[in-house]
Amino acid sequence: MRINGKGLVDRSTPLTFTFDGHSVDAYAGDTVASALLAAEVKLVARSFKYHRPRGVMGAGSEEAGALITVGNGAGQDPNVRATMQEVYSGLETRSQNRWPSLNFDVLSLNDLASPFLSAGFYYKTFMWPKAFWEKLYEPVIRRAAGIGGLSGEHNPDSYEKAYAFCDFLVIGAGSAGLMAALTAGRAGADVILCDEDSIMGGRLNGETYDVGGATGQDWAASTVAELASMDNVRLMTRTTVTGAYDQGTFGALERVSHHLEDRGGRPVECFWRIAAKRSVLAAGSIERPVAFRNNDRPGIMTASAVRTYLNRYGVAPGKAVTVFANNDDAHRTARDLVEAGVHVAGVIDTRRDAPDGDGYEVYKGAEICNSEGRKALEAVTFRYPDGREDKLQTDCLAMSGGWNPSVHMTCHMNGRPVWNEGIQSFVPVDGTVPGMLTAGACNGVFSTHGALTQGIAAAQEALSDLGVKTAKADVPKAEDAPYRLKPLWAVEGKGRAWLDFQNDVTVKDVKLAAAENFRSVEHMKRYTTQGMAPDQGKNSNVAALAVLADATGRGIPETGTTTFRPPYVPVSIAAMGAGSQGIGFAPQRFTTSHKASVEAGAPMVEVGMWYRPSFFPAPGEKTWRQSCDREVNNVRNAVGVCDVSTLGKIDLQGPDVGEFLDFVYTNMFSTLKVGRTRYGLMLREDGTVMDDGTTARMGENHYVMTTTTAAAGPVMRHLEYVHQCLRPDLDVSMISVTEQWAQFAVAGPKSRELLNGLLAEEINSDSWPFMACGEALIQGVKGRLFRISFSGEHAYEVAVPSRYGDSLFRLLVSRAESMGGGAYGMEALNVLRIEKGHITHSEIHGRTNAFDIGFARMVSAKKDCIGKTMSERPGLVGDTREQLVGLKPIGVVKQLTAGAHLFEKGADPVRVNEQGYTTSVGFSPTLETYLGLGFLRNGRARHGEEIQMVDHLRGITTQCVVCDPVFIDPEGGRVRG
Amino acid sequence: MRIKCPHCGERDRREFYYVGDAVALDRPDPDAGDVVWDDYVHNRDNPAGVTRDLWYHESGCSTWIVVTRNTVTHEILKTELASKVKEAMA
Amino acid sequence: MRFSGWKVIKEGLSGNKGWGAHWRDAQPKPEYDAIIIGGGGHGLSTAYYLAKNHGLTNIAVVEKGYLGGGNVGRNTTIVRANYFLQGNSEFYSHSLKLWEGLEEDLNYNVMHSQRGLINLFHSDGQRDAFARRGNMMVNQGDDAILLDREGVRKHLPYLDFEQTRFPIFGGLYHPRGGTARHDAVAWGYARGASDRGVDLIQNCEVTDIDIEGGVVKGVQTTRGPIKAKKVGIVVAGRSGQVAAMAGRRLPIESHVLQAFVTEGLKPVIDHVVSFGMGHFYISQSDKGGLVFGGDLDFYASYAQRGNLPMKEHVMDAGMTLMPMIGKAKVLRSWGGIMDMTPDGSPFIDKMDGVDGLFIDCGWNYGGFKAVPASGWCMAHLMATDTHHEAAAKFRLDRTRTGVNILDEEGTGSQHNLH
Amino acid sequence: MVDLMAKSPCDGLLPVEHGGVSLSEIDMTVLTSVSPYKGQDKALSAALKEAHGMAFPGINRATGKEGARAIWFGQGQAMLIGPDPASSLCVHAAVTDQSDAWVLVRLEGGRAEDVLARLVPVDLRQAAFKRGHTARTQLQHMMISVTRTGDSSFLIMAFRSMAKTLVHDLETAMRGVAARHAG
Repeated sequence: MRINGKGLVDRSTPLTFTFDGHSVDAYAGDTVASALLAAEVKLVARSFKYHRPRGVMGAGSEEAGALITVGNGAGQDPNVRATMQEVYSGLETRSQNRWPSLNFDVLSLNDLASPFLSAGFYYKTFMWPKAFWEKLYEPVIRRAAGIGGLSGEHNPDSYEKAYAFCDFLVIGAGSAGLMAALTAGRAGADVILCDEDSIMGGRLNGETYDVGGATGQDWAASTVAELASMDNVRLMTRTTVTGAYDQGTFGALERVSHHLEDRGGRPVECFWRIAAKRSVLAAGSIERPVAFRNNDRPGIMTASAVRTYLNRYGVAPGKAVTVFANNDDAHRTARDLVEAGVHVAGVIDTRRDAPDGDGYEVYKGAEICNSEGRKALEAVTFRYPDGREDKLQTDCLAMSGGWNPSVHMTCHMNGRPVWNEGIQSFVPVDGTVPGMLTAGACNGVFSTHGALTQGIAAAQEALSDLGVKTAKADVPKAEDAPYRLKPLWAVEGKGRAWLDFQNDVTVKDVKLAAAENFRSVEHMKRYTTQGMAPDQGKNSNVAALAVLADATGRGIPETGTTTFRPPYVPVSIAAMGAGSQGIGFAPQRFTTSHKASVEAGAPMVEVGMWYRPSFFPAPGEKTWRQSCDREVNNVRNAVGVCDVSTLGKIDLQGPDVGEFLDFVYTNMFSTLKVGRTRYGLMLREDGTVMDDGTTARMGENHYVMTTTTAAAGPVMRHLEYVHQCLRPDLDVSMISVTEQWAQFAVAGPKSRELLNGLLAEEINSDSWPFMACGEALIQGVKGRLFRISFSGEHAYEVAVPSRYGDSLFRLLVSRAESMGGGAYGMEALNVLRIEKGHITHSEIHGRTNAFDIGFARMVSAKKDCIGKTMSERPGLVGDTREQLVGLKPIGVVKQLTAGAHLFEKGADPVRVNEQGYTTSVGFSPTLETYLGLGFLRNGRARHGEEIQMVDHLRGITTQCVVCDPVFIDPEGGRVRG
Repeated sequence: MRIKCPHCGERDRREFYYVGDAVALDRPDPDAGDVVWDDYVHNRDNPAGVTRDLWYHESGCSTWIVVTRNTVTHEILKTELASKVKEAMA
Repeated sequence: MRFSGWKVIKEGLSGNKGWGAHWRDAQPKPEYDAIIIGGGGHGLSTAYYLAKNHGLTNIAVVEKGYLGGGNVGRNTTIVRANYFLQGNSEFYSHSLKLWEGLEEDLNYNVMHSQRGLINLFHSDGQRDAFARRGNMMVNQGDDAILLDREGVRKHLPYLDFEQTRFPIFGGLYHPRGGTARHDAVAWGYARGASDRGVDLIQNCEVTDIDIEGGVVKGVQTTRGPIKAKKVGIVVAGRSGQVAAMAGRRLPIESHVLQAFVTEGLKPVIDHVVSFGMGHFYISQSDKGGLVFGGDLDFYASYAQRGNLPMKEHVMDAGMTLMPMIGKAKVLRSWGGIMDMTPDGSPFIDKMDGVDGLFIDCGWNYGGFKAVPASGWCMAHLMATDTHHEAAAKFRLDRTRTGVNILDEEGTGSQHNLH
Repeated sequence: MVDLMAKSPCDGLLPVEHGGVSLSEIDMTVLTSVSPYKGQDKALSAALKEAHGMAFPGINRATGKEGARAIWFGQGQAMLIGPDPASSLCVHAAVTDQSDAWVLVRLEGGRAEDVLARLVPVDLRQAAFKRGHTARTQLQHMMISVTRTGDSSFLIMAFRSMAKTLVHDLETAMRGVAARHAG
């Protein structure tokens, strides 16, 4: 029901939205909750376990009742707090966790079965028969559980992440936060003020009392206006600070455009990481309900929420409102309602010394013990001190069991709040989050005057730490009423009294948990699910542990609290993962030949961050194998071109590079001649192979190392580690030049012929023998030429500055094609290297050492190197090791697969018989057979033995002969040719 | 978490790579024996409290840093260039 | 008291007044035959199997906080047997078999749900590595199926098959993999052990281990000294501190691993899905929350809480793989202390030099699924002084000798990389 | 002889403009990394001054101006942008041609700071990051160098192979910022 003349909503801007398909009238400035209450819609949702009717219970992000789904289609947004969703024209909202409808929900039958569904019932049953759990019980439970639903379709909306920095972060813009920000802002500090509401002011917007001679609402508005005029203050509305992290880092969720009909390209939400030198938590407090029989009916709300709807939204949540209180503050609700002309059925105050009413009856010393009304509150029953019971007809109950400071953020770094007897709640301990102070209600100071005073003090203390001077600030005049409270957690009596309204945890459940020895607060929480619903127990945890304390005969402080963990309010995965949907998860790296490869029809595959061509299909080829075979043949018989730019290239300069390389490689590099290249093996300190590659000596003090594509980053990091942490005495500079050079392998018997058509100076076997390297002029461009070979053919790698890469690649390929060859991709590259027995990370997979791959002789005996000592451990050498071997099929089945296991001929393919496994396989068009590389126990001594390869997953068993891993040209004649 | 790089100043943890205990700087002689080497490569004090560990400013200035830090509170007490620490050990 | 559906109905009709304590809260006795330090999943299952398999009932579990308050109460609940190295394969296979009979054995519904685990791969090389793994699973007698892209699509149609940064090539499907209700596992073992006479002592922190002449004599605790003939250290992330009481350094570095749960949602993810490229794994609990996690925060920590970069990375991975979860809202995040080892595999061994002292540790971030077999094998070791065959390779000296190093990830001796 | 054609890293991708912020590629030029040998810091700085008119930059600082700049590029390293490096530098330093290794873009406009705040975890606001300040940091998942070259302009350098991702990430942020301030 709207109350004329009240509230901050814009009466000049009426609009409509829908709830469960029904049109609802509202004004700009309304939330879905305020509009539904104005339209007298009481039943909004269903609870989790018993599917009990739920209505709006609060007015903030901690809402325990009114969770709805917003929107339709792919972007439907479940579990939205109706109290936080601002309305706009055309907004579509729906109720959830009901079937077929909110009004008639089949699973509300659960409510009747509640005696059998007490806390933890499922741990005691559903065990028989065994197979029924996955097939029957679990699916039924899963379908009944959950609250809202995802669409199941890809997220269609845009989200954003951002960073912000400040000297002073103010969390919450109520009276304490505004005053802190104002004090700091006026002192010129670099301030960020965050508040989760759409307008700043906190409780002031829901109250009628004055601040500084104006209404609280006006004082807040004018203070915000002053702050907005300051360049050094950043105001962030609709922004909830969600977590406190180390060294002054905070997470914050900004709801950027949830409130807009037309988002106009804006992100829906932005997740902020804020680094603040100092901060103040001014997060306020949350009013707590009282547990009594059937205290969960739609129409039962917190007393402060009723005031907020009245004063901020101009909505009376009922026509005859009853107040249930144990403190003075809740009487404001009755006063405000009467003043606005709303009937107050009565105030039931548990205190015999409660204040008298002015225009309403106060039932002192009484307590409410039951309520009526299935889908909306109709009446409450209350009990006088003498035990007599009476009933009030009422459609809204405003209840207050007192207030709980929002201490959550002070606990995010393992701080524990302490019990405060005066306010019967927990208050924060200073210093639990380094650099963060607390002020106002979250600190247990509930008067406006107290909050304003603490806001000033917090700002002054923080700024003084930062060396910023603050002017003396006057505290605006404001109410300073004492907070008089008599604790009441649960009203004695039969029936179910709710604590956690979302998960349907009742007083009985907590008592049952205690009786079953779940007496630790953590055990109780986990056993009953108390506090694990979307509100994270904000409305119920303190009361639940008071009940537990009572049931276990301990005090509340002794019972302790559960841990508050971030986020303070739930944060969408899309916001914290913004930017990663689709390709944004990791950078894409493109070679200079990418465009040409794609134009040639090559499928591009991921290799680390890079994209490389799989193969280059020629006209008429129908399978990748046809292309691959042709490309292999090209290299073996003519010439092939392959982009190898993705391999890591590291430029090392300085007088001590030779010594440095001797230390990081197993073999010697200080002895390498200028103009020559050498293959090197690099170990981790634990003796396992880290990487391999060739390193060229370009000058006396100048080497260029190559790494595998995948290891480029890790090797660079390793080299810096060895230099800075182990050998800072060495004069070495290193820098990655991976990106500087576009490098192409030109491989095959005609490779020199091809290159000589492009080089300024022709080369021959004397001027450029195997493993030679140096600078060269390629088509007039200064580049580098290396005579190295991964394919085992007479081959070169030619490098030019990357700007020329595209051009050179096209030229090389066209020349190769004219000579009967062409480009080749990863598939052919792989076959070529398997034929030659060259290893990749399929073989050096982090569990193999130099001995295993047959390179033990490469570990120089003349010097120490990284990994040498540990590689000599007894378990890493000898005939129990699995050693690199070649495999060739010899039976009827000709296929080999990678990832298969090796067994002795005729042995059962079971674990205890396992002798090794295959790592790389390919069909060799050269030898016209499948070839495999693998590791076999004591394999080098078993060349010639017949074994079986078993691949259970692909259903292949192949008889193989064990052989040397070098299948072609073991003498190396071709490569030197 | 924010770490003060001796060069770049305070930076977000996401710019750094962590490797482990700064004991890594104290590499034994090749002939120190298997117990010493096992200790160096594998065994750790692993304190619940103050520790010194090695970080690399990978997305920044490529510096290895010895960070003195509390593993319970995540408080950072000191950051030093690893190269300087190593040189001081010699 | 035996739990059953009938009992639930009977109690429901009579006001649920007949339920008793699930386990006894014991006071420490002066002396026990054996003490288990640590009342987490592994400690409780060790006690249970000591009592059940070996008839040792004069034993106590001493726990500094509350039972099941460590990693067993804060994990992503995945149960699987998909290892490929000899030594791990047989152990996790044994564990999975125990899981499959756990509810009947404990008379406690731990909601072990074999909904199937799918490990996705994104390149030929990864496919082959998973093939090796799957083949070993079958060698061991477990189940594994290699799915191609279309096979994955049938199971997980909601993944982004078109736009994602790392295209999905296929997956290794482990139908017997799944989840369990983590807290219930601790409670079920506690109840089973307690019923067999084991003393479960909460809020009792061990402050020292008494050793005389190379023989363990008992422990000092915050509730006084307790004598024992045998002591088992089963304290996961705290292994370093407790082993130090016996003068031993361990090859362990304790790290923080974060995990996340969203608000309750109607069923949308029916499997356990693991995305190796992004270090992301997810399942949906029976209550409807999406339970997911990723990698370590990567720095040594006992704080049981993490920082934003890894949180964001995990969400990033989720968004590129399955953008349908974008509107799910993370309700809670938490952190556990992971006892990371230099090869990513655990230790169940005697502590050399101290007779009667045993340790079970080094579970990295995969300890939950190991709870049954870990307790089974640790109990076997403590009771018989010989290693159980399923855990015969979990020796402490393997880092020194290099014999049977069990490095599934292949990332080597840097503790945080496993 | 056929000449090789040069292609810039952002070939076909830039310029773009959203909401008053522009992103453009800086013409390919000579980039040289300079890294002093042990004990040569001062001598190198003198040689740089003599040959190119600018000292070796201090940590987190850039020297010189458009056309000839030296940017601190990490521990013991500076990137010389513009001039052909004098051979005198090689006496004192490891000198490496990096002309083709990096993509250089200019982000310019009133809200350039807001755009970068969506991507870079460093405070780049004027008060903290003035003209002549530089930082090695990251932009989303890419390692970058960022230098303030004016009140509302920044020079950003990333690996050449990541040019497309760099433009994609910057443009996404530019659109987001533009949308927030539109109408």
